[in-house]
Amino acid sequence: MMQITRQAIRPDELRARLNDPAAGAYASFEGWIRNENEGHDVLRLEYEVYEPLAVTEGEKVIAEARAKFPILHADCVHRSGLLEIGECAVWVGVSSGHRDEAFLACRYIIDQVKVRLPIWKKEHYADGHSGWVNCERCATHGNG
Amino acid sequence: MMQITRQAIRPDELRARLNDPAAGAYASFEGWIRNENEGHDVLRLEYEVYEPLAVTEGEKVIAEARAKFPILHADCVHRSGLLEIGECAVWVGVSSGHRDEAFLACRYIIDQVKVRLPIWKKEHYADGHSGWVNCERCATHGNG
Amino acid sequence: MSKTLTVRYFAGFREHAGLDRETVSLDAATARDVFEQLKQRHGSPEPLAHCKVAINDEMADWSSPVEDGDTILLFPPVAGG
Amino acid sequence: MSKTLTVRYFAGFREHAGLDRETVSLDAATARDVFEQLKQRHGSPEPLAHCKVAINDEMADWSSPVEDGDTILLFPPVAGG
Repeated sequence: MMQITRQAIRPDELRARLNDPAAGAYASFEGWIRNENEGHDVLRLEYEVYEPLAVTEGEKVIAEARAKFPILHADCVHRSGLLEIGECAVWVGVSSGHRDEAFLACRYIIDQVKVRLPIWKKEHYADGHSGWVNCERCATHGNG
Repeated sequence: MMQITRQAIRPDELRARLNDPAAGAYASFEGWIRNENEGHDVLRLEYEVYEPLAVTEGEKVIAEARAKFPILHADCVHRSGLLEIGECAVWVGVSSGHRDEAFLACRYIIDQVKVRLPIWKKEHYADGHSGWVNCERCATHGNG
Repeated sequence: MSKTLTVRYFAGFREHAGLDRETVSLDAATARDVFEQLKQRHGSPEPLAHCKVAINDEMADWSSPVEDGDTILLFPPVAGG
Repeated sequence: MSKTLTVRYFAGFREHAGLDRETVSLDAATARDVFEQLKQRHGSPEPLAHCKVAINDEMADWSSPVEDGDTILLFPPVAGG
């Protein structure tokens, strides 16, 4: 399931939704707000999300991961709004029988979410400026 | 840091130890007790750990991961004693600037922990039998 | 023949155009035509290859046809995560 | 010349030998010699290639030399995680 939220992401609660007596492996990824990007001191980040399409595109990504890898459960949650340094911007969790597919599906989901969902982030810098972050494939360095 | 514990593993508390304002990525892996292994119905598992060497060997693995990948923090906790279906047997967490190295280091640590630490597991089956699980590299199928 | 379209702008596009939506009358066959004509009007610097488009809340291609009455969503380079 | 060694058994080895440690007097130069001689005594089925050994709480190789007074830890196939 793909969710967009303005509330703090709680990985411990989200993880519990992936429990399954047949699951031997759980892999998760989180994107945290870091204090630096491409040489600029970052104070906070602002996420703009076009929710209707972010959700349907995210659901598509998760369905693709299920089709590619024999996993049991997978979810993704992305924040919108203003985030401070250290906050969790995105969470991906996958449970499966064995660890290969948990890692691969988790990686697939975060990679696709970053380049396909209609989500934008504006960085607010220590020098008072701000700017929209270029897409990962366009920029020289990705975030997270 | 490598830890062996007889208490339930609490990923939310462990994860908080890896916080860092320079961290943009966090990857974690958990091995959960599943109800089946190689066609046998499993009721519970018993982990035997030779703690002095499990800790030093685990610390070595984490140091290797740090040397191979530019990560910020990495920890691993492994249970000992009797575990029920669904419980977390092992947790690995890694924080880093970007996600490539978080995934790679997390995978490296769990792979090495499974084959190098002096840890053994005995499965108790629904049919009343029990047996020590063969090592992952020796068996046809690994767990987790 | 000219079509009446609703165009929505997001993130940098919205700031650049100074509005989040407008109704336009364009002689456009595809999403690409819409992008190029509005790029001229608003002077956005983003190359089309880095952008995305949706039509009536479905992700589309730049070659997707646009029909009279469609809502075209113009997405500047995305950066989730 | 025979050496006095303390040998510790873990998991399946302990169950197989019926004891978790013993003091033995062996004519052994390396960890491999210890493994092979005790394998004969206790009849363990595990091939050496799947097992591990530690000497005085340090991971060792099968070719590591053993000295009088050493504690040899014999590890059957490990299976953490």
